[in-house]
Amino acid sequence: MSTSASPVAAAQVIRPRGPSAFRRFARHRLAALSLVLILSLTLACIIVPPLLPFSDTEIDIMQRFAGPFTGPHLLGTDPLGRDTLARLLMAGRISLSVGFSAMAISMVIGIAVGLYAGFYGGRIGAILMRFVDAMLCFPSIFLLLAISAFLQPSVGSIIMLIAATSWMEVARLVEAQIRALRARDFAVAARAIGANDRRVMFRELLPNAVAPIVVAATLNVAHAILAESYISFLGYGIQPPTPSWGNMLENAQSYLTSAPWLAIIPGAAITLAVTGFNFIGDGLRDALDPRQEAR
Amino acid sequence: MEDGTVLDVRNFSVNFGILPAVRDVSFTLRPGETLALVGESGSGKSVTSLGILKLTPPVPFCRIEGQALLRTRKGAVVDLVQASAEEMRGLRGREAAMIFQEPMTSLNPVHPVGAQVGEALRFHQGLSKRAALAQAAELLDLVGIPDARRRLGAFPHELSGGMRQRVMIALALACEPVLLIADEPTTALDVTIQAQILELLQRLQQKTRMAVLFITHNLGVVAEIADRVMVMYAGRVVEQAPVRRLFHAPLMPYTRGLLRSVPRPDFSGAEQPPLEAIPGSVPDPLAPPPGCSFSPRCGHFSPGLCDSVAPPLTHAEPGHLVRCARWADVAGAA
Amino acid sequence: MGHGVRWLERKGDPSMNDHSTDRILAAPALRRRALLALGAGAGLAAAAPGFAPSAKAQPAQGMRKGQVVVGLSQEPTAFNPLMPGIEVDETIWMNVFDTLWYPMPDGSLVPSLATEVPSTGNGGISADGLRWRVKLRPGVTWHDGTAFTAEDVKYTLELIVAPGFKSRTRLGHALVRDIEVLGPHEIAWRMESAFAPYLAFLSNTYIVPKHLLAAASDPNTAPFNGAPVGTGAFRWDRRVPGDHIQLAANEKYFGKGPFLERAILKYVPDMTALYAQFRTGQVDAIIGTGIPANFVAEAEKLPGKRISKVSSGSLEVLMPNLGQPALSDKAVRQALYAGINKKGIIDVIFYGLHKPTESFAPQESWVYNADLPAHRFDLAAANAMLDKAGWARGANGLRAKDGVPLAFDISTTTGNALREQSQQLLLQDWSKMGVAAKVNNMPAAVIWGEFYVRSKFQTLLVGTGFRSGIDPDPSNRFASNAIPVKGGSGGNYMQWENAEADRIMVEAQATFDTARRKALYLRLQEIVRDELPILPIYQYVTAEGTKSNLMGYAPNINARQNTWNMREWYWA
Amino acid sequence: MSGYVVRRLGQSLVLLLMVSMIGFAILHLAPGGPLSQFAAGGDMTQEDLDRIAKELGLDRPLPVQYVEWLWRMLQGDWGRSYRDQQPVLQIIGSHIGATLELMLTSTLVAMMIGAWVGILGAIRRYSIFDSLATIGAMVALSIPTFWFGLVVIYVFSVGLEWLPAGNRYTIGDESLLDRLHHLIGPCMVLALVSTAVWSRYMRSSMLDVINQDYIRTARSKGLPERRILLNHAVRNALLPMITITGLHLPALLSGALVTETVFTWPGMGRLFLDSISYRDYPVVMGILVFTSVMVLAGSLIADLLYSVADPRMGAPG
Amino acid sequence: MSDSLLAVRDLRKYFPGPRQGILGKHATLKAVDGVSFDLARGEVLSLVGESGSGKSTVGRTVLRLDKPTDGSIRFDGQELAGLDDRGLRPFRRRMQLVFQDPYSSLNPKMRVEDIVGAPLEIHEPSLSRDARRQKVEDMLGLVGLLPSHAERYPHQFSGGQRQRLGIARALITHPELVVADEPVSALDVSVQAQVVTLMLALRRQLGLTILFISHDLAVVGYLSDRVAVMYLGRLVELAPTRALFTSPRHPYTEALLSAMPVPDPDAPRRRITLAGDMPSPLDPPSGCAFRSRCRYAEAACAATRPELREVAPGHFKACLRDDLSLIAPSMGVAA
Repeated sequence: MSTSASPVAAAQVIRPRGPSAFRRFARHRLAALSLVLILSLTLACIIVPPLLPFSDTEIDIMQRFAGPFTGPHLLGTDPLGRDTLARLLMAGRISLSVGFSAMAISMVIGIAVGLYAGFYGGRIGAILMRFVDAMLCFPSIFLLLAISAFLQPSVGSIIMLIAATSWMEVARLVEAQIRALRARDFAVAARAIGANDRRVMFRELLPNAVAPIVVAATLNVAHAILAESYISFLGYGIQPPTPSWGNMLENAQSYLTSAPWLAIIPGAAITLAVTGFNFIGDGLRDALDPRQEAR
Repeated sequence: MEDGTVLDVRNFSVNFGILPAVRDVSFTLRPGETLALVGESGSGKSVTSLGILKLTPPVPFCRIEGQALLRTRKGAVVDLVQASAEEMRGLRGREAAMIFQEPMTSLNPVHPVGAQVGEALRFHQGLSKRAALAQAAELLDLVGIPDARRRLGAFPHELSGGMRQRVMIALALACEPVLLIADEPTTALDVTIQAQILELLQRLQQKTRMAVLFITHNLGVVAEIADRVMVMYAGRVVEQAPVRRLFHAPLMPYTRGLLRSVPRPDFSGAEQPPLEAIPGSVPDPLAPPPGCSFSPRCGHFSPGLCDSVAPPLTHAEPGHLVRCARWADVAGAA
Repeated sequence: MGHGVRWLERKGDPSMNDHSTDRILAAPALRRRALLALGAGAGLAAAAPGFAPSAKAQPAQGMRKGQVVVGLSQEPTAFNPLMPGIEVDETIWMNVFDTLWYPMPDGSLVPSLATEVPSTGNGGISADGLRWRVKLRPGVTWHDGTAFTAEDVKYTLELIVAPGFKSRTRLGHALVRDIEVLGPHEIAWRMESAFAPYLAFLSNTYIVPKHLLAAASDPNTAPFNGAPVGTGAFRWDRRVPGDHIQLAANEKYFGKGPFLERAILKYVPDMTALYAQFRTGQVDAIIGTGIPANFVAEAEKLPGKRISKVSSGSLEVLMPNLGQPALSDKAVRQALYAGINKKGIIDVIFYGLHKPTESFAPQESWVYNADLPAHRFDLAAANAMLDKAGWARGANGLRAKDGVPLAFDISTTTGNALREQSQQLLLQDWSKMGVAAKVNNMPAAVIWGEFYVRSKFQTLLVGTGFRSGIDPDPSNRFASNAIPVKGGSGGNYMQWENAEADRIMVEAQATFDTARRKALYLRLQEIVRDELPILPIYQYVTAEGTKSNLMGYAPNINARQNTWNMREWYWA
Repeated sequence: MSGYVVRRLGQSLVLLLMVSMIGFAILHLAPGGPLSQFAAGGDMTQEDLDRIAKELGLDRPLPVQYVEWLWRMLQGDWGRSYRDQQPVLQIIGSHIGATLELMLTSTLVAMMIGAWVGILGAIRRYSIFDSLATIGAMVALSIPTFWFGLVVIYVFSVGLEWLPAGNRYTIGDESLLDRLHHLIGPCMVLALVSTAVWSRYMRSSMLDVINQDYIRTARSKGLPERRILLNHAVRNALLPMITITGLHLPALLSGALVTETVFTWPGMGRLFLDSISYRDYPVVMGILVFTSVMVLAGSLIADLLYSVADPRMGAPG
Repeated sequence: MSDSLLAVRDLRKYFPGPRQGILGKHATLKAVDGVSFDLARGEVLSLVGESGSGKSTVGRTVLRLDKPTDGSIRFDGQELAGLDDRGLRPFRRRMQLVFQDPYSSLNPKMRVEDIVGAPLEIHEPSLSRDARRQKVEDMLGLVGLLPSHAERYPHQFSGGQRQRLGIARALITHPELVVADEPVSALDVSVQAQVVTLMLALRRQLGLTILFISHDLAVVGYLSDRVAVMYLGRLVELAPTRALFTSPRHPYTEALLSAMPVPDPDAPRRRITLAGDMPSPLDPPSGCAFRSRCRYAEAACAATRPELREVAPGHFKACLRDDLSLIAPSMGVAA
């Protein structure tokens, strides 16, 4: 059989695409549920506060410590009589945006460092990765505490703080990915056709590391929300009167026996949101698993 | 079950959920006989071999149907498909053993090879640790591992690929099984090592009179080792014949294509004869073509005949089975 | 600040001590008559009646029974009483060591290692206030058995000013010259200038053993600092760092008591947890930072517990930085003051625990001016004041004058939930006055660093005191030469300068005439109330708790910790 | 092997140097200082503060302070605490016991429960148990540790009054039983995350292993399932857990820090928090170096254990 | 040969091996240890050997994907050995590589259009998008795929189709030299034949020069003009295909040929089974590296390392013994 005979035949059999990553993700029921949860939570934080009869900062001393489901305040009030629901949702805006922004910044730093170190290696790469190792040696709380002393607590600085302490894992991950991908045949092929470093890095390698990066990004959001609550718990968090889940929880500690809902509600919100992101990350990991994609 | 057969497989099917990996496979195997199971990747040959010993990967909804009758050393006949997990445990290793394609990964990296070889002996024959090790040393010696006694404590990573495959063979033959299933045992090896292993297997088979089901995709290996050959395509047996017959007078177009696509360099003339390839590729098992699954690639394709019903396996001659609606025409054309 | 009720006040928040360090306010002591009476040898017994709320009689001397576990929300770590320490460290010092004399709740000084409190009346202090002569108690021994002598006192006073020694403060001590040991139990010295508060300073100067410290190569790192030896009612026993310190009774204590075999000072770094342990009885007494305000009502109902609301010498004030253009305007400060809802803060946030006040002096002080104009929370009046002073509202409703916006940060240490609530009340009310205030809280170590001492804050919500030791002299906080950023030395971080106030403080410092001093300080309080270099909000009241059958506990506003008389505690 | 250890030690020293530099810089450049606690009190004058700062050497340029600190450190002098003047090593020594007690018990608990849950989850993949374990682990990983601590205290100490609300023991009653009783709460809190980590990794490690060819080989030998799981699967699945445990150490330390805070546990965590808010530089640096040594030693030991446990690693390098 | 496109002289490529002892030096892994050959324009030279022989390393080093440790690589008269990435770029379009693994050699995140068009993007940046697309579609047609395939992603293709894509990518800049590194060994037999046929057709059509790296003697014998046999980093025999298969001069070639399974049950089997495994390249035997497995080895073989020398016109071997009459295996004469 000659070459000319085979084209059509060869063309006939095209592999079906197989279930898309999206469908694989949707099949991960908990992840899909979590995505819905996070989306509704985000939407609620954006849409609902203006619709509520109470503002999150309005102090009403007469209404302090109203329990949930007992009066006009659906989730009760705090020690200054502010509406817990309004605060919870406004806090959600802050906590979620802290989570996302910190994630974005830490991803940029982590990817840049990891990409450089993974691609070029060499002395600078080694130094970068040793720096990453050194940063990872610290218990994260130390870094949070110590660096927080530099900053005037504000939403922006908390974001920077969290980003500054959470990019290392990403750098490590990206470095390992890039280093592994660099040795793969398609990267060699790119070099064989004369592609320059930039093209190899950004067009060939990085897109193939997207899956673990996306997963890490999701988990980083979860991490950032938790970190915000830890910083607040240690007293270095977002300043009042701006509510965040972390500082709501912090303020509730001394009322644990008299008004437990003040601690339970934001704590549950944190747990819920973080669990959500963790599950999404898990689902993404399954959906974007390179092993499933290889063939 | 016929007397004198070791294994009688009838209407054997393996399904992974909705995916039929192996459909309606039947064959028999006599002591001392080697049956080669040939096919390309995805043809179902490995699943067949694993399915017989129920070693298919732990995928949910894996269904095995049909019969696989095994005659044990003591003459009892057991249907492996129906056997309980407990019964299977008693049979595997003792009556039917298996060697695998990847000698690199098929041995447990954290145990010394001696212990791994001796393990089946200890379990099936109740040997003590010391006795099992002593026998393991003999087995390693038997499969041609130099300085076998010293190698008992070696870990798999300390051995070369060929040596590891020898260990696998020793491990499989420990309890002198009546049936050995060899699933592409030489594919991962270099040609010179492949030659060593094939020679070893043939020598051992002559010695033990065990029946061997040899799975491979390499027709050269088949020609060397097999008594009979069974060709599989897309989960089905498409042709079965004694080895000479299959190589000299194949009836199924797929078999013919396969044989012709092997390059046979000819140094008598100036130019090499053209190589004939089978066009296209193996169908997607989830969306098989209607009728004969080889029909889209077949040069003898006849519309209406080949793409309507799957042809049955027919006796073209005694001992020669073929699954093709047009086998008679094909034979004539050749 | 200690009243900040939070789980994590601990974290070793240095902020905790800010209010209470200043707790000792000089009380109506030092009146000539009182001193004469003491000089006449009224002795220790005079102290006893009145504040042992016990039905059961004190045990006989030498009878010792049981132990007490005192819960502290900070960990005592400095055991050399001359070296830097925070208020909680004094819990140890006052029980292991003795001073020459110490203050009683009524402000009178009671001799301890001295046999009498020197005064111009009894000849202990020369008429010009420059020559001091102190007679010491004979027969006192250190815990290691060595005899206590005048050499120890001399050594102590010299060590404080010794170069290279990290003494806590040399204030006052730096004036001491020519110390003479007149005999084993008599000592005299000369003062460089007359300094009335020194008597009060000495009531907080613990005498350390020369034979142990002088023997060490470097008194800064002497083993003594980790296992102090004193003359006090309790001996150092052992320390489990991070957890507790155990003191044992000093059987040879020269004074009354102790009636307990052991005293355990337990560090529970979380005030709510501390309260919980008090409630369950793991802790016998909560002293110092006390019970969080929101638990006081509940605590008062606990069976078998006694809650004492104890006035403290420190005040919660809003400290404006007069270096800020807007805040340098007196009218702004007055308007802000009128905009403080004191009642709201005290009654709602602190459950009415604290006392509203107008003065920098505690209400128990003998110089307290009760006739200062009373504060009225009146937003309309505050707005009127700002209008009148030319702070006009802009389009956004916020006020400004000559391009200077009426905007500032209000800072305090992070992690104090109740104070943060106060801040938010202030913000809400002030925003109605067109004042743009915003919260800028930072960790204690940052706030009390350069931010505070180099006057980098704008306004600070802080609990602190305004006097020198137990003397009412506030010049360290108000004198114009006490502004560090302007090259001065002291704690006038508000950068307040007032010529009349300066004059008053200088004069009051140099005279031993109590009546004259009182008159001067009354006037000073008027000036401060008018000028408002600090905006006083309330005087702290601490809710301390003890088990009901723990006898002898007696709050003392003039002591730095209410464990001051632990030697007299006993179990009923 | 020993060459490998020597090389790893060398790398660790470099890392340690970097850690100490980063730590020193962050700590000393941060605003505030060890004397601010005294400034807060107000009874020490500015002269007093300046004088003491000078005596502590805090007025010198930072690099000079660092080099001096490092030089002393290399000679084994970790300095003295600014707070209680005690040698730093002695201070760490008196706190480390409590922390180790907490970390070890919780790790033990986490290993036992986590490994069991992970193995069972992998064997019975997609079963209800597996789903519940997955959800449980995810939630456990998502709960803020301190909040969980508060809930434990609220439920078990305040509500049910089963457990003490804090402390390592009752003063006076320091019996084993009393100590165990006090250990339950914090151990539960600290073990929560570790258990989740263990169960997740164990599950995936186990899933990896049971799909390996050598498990199929073991089956083909006709071994009983139990023997296959214990002798072939679990043994191999546990190997990566050694590394995981090493890597988890910093997180565990962080967790211990928070847990100690909530349960007033007199360990390193609280010492650290106290020291850092007092800017007690020598102690903070001491703890940093100490924990870094612990972390590095942990990962080194993990690697060595791994190479001992996994014959493939027999001679790394 | 006169019209030499590629001239490789004494090529060496050493890799650092594992470290020896405490703080010891790295062992040297001599993957390629002094290899010389010429490749004439339009010729197919095959490099055969077992795994670990260094044949792939030769391919990659020749293409300067690896930097040679020593030696000379002259491509069309120009020395490549010392050039850096920038200097190599003009040569990249003239020499190309086809990979063994059709799965990992195509970037799974890129569409076929971008994969196959990438060389054009780099070497002809002035080309418009449409023109590039057109060239890609033409190329796809040439390798037997459809223009519409340009829209797809690699995972939508079968192994054989992917290998066609790899060939299309390699050929789109019309290179003169193609290094094919085991291009068919990962494929099923039926598909393997397709790709071999395609390569031969393209060679004819485009006048390609091919360095074909393989371990499969049947394929090699089928498509190459000359064959070079490698063992442990060195060439042991180099000869015209027919001469090599019919009258091998090196014992290793003999053993290799005899070990090759022949798909004919009636073929006579005179197998020479080699003892043992290939030695570790970290610690090769002294003298002739093959001597440890060679049945003709003498004492001299351990002492001297045989150099490649011409024993018949165009037939080179590296063996000390000239007295051997080696068996020509059956296959060469099979009808």
